[in-house]
Amino acid sequence: MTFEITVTSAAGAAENFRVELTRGKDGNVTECRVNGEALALDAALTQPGVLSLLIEGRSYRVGRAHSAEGMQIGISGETFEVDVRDPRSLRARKRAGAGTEGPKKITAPMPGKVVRVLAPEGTRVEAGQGVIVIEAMKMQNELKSPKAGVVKKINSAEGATVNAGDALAVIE
Amino acid sequence: MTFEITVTSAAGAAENFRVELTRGKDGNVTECRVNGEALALDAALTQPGVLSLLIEGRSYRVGRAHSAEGMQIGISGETFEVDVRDPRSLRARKRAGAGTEGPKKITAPMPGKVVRVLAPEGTRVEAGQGVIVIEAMKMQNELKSPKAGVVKKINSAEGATVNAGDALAVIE
Amino acid sequence: MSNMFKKILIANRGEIAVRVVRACREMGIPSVAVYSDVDRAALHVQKADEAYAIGPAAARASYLNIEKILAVAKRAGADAIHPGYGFLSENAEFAQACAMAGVKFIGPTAAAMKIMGSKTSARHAMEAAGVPFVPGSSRGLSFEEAVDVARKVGYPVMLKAAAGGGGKGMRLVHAEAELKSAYESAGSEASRAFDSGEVYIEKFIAQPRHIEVQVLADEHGSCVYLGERECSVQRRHQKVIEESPSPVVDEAMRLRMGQTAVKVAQSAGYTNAGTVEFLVDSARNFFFLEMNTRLQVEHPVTELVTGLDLVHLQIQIAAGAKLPFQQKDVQLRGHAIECRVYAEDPDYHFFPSPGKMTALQTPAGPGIREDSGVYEGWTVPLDYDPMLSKLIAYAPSRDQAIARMQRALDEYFISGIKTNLALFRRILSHPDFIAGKLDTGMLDRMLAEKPSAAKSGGNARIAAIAAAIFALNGNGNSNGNANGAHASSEAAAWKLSARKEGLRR
Amino acid sequence: MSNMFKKILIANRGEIAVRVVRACREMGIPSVAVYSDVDRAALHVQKADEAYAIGPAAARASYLNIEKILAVAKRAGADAIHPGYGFLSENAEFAQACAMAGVKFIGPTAAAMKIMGSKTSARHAMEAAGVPFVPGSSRGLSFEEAVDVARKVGYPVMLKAAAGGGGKGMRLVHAEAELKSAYESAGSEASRAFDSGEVYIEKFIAQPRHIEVQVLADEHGSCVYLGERECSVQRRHQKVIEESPSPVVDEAMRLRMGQTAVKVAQSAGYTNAGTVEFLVDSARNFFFLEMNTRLQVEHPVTELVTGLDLVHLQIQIAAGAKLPFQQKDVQLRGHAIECRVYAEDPDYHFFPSPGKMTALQTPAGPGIREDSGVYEGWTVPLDYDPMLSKLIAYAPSRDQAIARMQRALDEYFISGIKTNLALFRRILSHPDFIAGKLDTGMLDRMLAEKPSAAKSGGNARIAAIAAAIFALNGNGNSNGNANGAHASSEAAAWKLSARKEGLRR
Repeated sequence: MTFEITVTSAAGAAENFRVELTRGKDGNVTECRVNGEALALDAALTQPGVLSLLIEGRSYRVGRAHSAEGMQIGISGETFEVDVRDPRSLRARKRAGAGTEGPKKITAPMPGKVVRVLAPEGTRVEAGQGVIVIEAMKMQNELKSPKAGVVKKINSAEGATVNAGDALAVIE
Repeated sequence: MTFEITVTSAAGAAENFRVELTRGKDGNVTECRVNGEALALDAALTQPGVLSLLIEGRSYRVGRAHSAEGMQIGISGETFEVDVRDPRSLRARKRAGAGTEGPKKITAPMPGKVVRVLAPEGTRVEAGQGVIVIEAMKMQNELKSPKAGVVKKINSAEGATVNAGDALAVIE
Repeated sequence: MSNMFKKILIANRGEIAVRVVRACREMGIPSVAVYSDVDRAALHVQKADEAYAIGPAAARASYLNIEKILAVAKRAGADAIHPGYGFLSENAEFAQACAMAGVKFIGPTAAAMKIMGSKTSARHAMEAAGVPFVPGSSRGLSFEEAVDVARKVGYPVMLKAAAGGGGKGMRLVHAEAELKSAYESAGSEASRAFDSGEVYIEKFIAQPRHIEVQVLADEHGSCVYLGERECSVQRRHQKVIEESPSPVVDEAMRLRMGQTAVKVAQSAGYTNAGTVEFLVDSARNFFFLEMNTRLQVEHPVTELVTGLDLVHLQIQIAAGAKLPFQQKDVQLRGHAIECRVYAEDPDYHFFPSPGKMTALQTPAGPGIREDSGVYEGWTVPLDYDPMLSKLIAYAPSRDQAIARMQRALDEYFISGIKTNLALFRRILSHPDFIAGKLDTGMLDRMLAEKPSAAKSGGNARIAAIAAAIFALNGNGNSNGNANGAHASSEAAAWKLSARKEGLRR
Repeated sequence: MSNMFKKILIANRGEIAVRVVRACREMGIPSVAVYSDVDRAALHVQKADEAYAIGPAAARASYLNIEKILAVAKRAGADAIHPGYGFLSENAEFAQACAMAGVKFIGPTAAAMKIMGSKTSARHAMEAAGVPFVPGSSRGLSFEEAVDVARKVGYPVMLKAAAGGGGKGMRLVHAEAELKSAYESAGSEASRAFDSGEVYIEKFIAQPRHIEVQVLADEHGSCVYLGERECSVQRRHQKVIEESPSPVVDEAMRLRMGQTAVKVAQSAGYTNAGTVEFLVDSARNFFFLEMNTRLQVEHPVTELVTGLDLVHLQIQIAAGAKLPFQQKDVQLRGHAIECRVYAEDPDYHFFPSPGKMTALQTPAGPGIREDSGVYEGWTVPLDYDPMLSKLIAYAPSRDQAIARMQRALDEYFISGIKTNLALFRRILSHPDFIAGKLDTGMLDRMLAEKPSAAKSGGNARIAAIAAAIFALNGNGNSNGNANGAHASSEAAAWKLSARKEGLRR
């Protein structure tokens, strides 16, 4: 099976890889190619979500987690966001449109409490202007508008508890 | 629900308890009685198999495991074997007959390799006489006959790998 | 000890509550935890001998609720309270209420806390004892006075809240034109934070180090200092990494700072553990900053280099014992570094990241100590400070301690929430940190630099391979086929193996 | 260091392989693990930078296979090999083969190992240097000679294998009538175990202590001793608990033992880390027993009281560095105790207990070090020594170290396999252990006593309640409803709460 994989480092650098894994009759992987290059690979799942990889003799202990943003892979202290696509599937790239066209959501980057709505519905805002302030762990964080426009909708009242990923406002 | 529970310490001391837990409509336990005595109880499963108990204000972190012998409960370094019976069920006490009547099995107390059969089939043995030697982790262990009798059957050949709980021999 | 406490209540949560519970256990003293509604399953509740609920998540209703905490102490029969740090630890009113309730507060007296609690009143006591201060005013100032003092000491100057701490109510002023608006905003911020708008002025020290001295005083007049801690690696005035000894302090400077710290403590009749903070300029002059009247977060680095246990000693001192050693018996050996592991995202404005820790693998082995308040499966609540754990490395030399900490960070894995683990790797490999060139602005400057992306090169490819393998095998969440003791060579749910030789077939 | 190794292969497994990998990482040297078929998922494979398979489970085919290990070293480009302890660590032939292959053996020379490997040849070298020996013969004896020597030193006497160790080929003989059968059985046991049936005789010391001295010698003629370790708590001649310092050794005795140990090492041209073992009688006379030409299992207690890292030093010395300190720089501080955590059942004849560790919670916090070779979910193979981990406690005093170790044992939880954790709790609370009244027969006597059942009283009831709750809730195995960051107050899958007040309704 072939996977198209985008790996993004914590610093934001994204890199694309094409990984081909071929299974033999016994279900074991008999071939591993990365961007066309064949590699000696030995993998063992040692704990739930923890993989021991031996690649060309080098040993890696790899942890895997899921969050609202997708799958993360941790390797000796570094964490990468990974986006795995099976090119044969019809599912489009999950990446959300990145431009400033159309309505844009402001989502909560963490669980917390809404402590202040800076720009109520109907307010005209600039890109980067604060819209909502949420608080968690004794820290207040201002969520900013991703584009210039009008606050179309505020989904949360002051004092409300929100979860990571909740859409708090829509800017149009 | 009422449970009859036998708790055996590592040192071999067994004690019986009758624990009554009554659930309310919401599924929560509303009443806990041990041997008839009502106790203030607060329980939370903090990790798979790990329970935090607050009983009359005292805090206990309790671990639970299963093995061939049944359920084990660990509390601050002590481990107990527990045998839980629901008295309404028809299932008899699981305790195996303890006397010396009838055929008796010799079971492997641990995984290992059979290194020597001391008493082949047909041998007459005394109680406590060695029948089979198994080895694990660089240690040889002689398994002894539980009763005087004749070796009726040897289920493992020298060199065979055995698992904990496997019946290796029958003495009749 | 004959009059040792019968039971100690810990009026705190998180790693420090666990730390104190462990000390109690080691001393044979039963411990009592208190917990808010969101902390029922917290580690400190599980580790203590007893635990009692004290109300809703909001700290004001639980961990800051003096009445409830004293009621639990009475109910449980605790005759002493350890306040940890934060929460009520520097609240003189609480110390007073404990005394009134006949419960020993493990810390200084309310009177000593009050003297140190107000920066200006502390200054009066210290100046008389000859403690060096940053030039400036020794009390709250009117705006007109502020203008005069600032001219006298020379710009740039710092405005500071007299009742403050933690950076609140602080303003750097470069020129007189900026003074008025800074004075007003500092005053109003101070009012909001500390119920007192008093501000004072100090000469601004460019690129200072923050170095503090641990002191320990018994109730019989003995006071010792236990070396210093370098705490210059800060973000928003919050310490991020601490170490002992400081790379810049030699024997002679340690002696002078230590003796000054003891003088500070004694001038306020201080007892129990406390910390005297100094600003140190580039010429290694040190100036008294403030005294923290509690156990510090970073106390483990002092424990590792002195070989002492500060919490044991706090409890012994509070129980009336004399210090079991003298200044000359204190030997410093080796080097210790602490990293404060927070649930926050260093790649996204350091936003807090509460939530469930779905996986947790902690480092161990030679020279590694971890003081943690969390466990795998614990849901870090959003109601409190984001500190999860303190990771401390000890080694014979500073270089070795840095290398050891890097090794430990490599072993550390947390998933489900974001943490600042990657930040430490970056700091510890920064040339200025390695050279010991530290000041309180160092971290902000480093964060403004572009991180070197070179390091990731190799591991991104490995991450891609791992992701493909996880995708191929469903999710790899269950470690299925291991049947107890049976499958000695089949610990893993599955194994894959692709050899190049295979390709040649 | 300019000529530091480029890569180090670790010819071992388990905790010691992990220990050495960590040291390599801290020193910036890539590490190479080797593994047998059953160890593919072992911790040392996961922690190392590289890992290569070396064959089937049987040690003879893998971890003892000199040819395969040297082939891996060559293939991986390793220029040094750390042997750990056990396996090939005291095999002079292996040290020789490394030298021939141009790979540095991190340990003494083959020549020094050979001198120490035979007890009788070691004795010749030592006697010349004035090292004290237990009265007896200094070489293998015929039966007739044995009769003479036994008469001369007086019964009881010990028969020992000249090439032996670990108790094999040893016999205690109380009277001449027993000598012949003991001589024959010791000889044949020695033949089987060591390929040499040579036995010698020593005066039997009643209730001796086993105390050993750590030495460290560089390749430039410097040799230091690093205090002693008390290893008297033994079962079947295997150490169970070790500590440093010894409760019975004072400064003067430490100086005499240390100087003797250095003399022993120097008489054999010894280099790198080694341990000189002594028997100590009740009058505190010490007698040379043997020298172990490797890193000991129990080296961490020395590291904690000296503040040094022995593995770093081993590697530096092997790379040609001079010792970075002198004898006068060695400071001992505090007290350290080590427990060897084994997969064995202390309640059932200490039967080994390999299998899958279904749960593992390890202790941490102040003064606790854990050197582990396992992890949760790992299946402990049945093919090797049952040691899982070493738990080490450090504290300012022996009493505190004991209390701290008890605290750590309370925190330790392993399920799926049996371990000897409960045994340590029993030993550490035994009056003789607490009083420091130790000898090599102490543990056997303790095990013959009936354990006090009093302790279990309370916890059996709690176990019953917990069992009922687990039974009521199915199995409690899954911690189900926690949806990532959402359910901050619902970390647990379920909660129960029964209050007495409820009963009154």
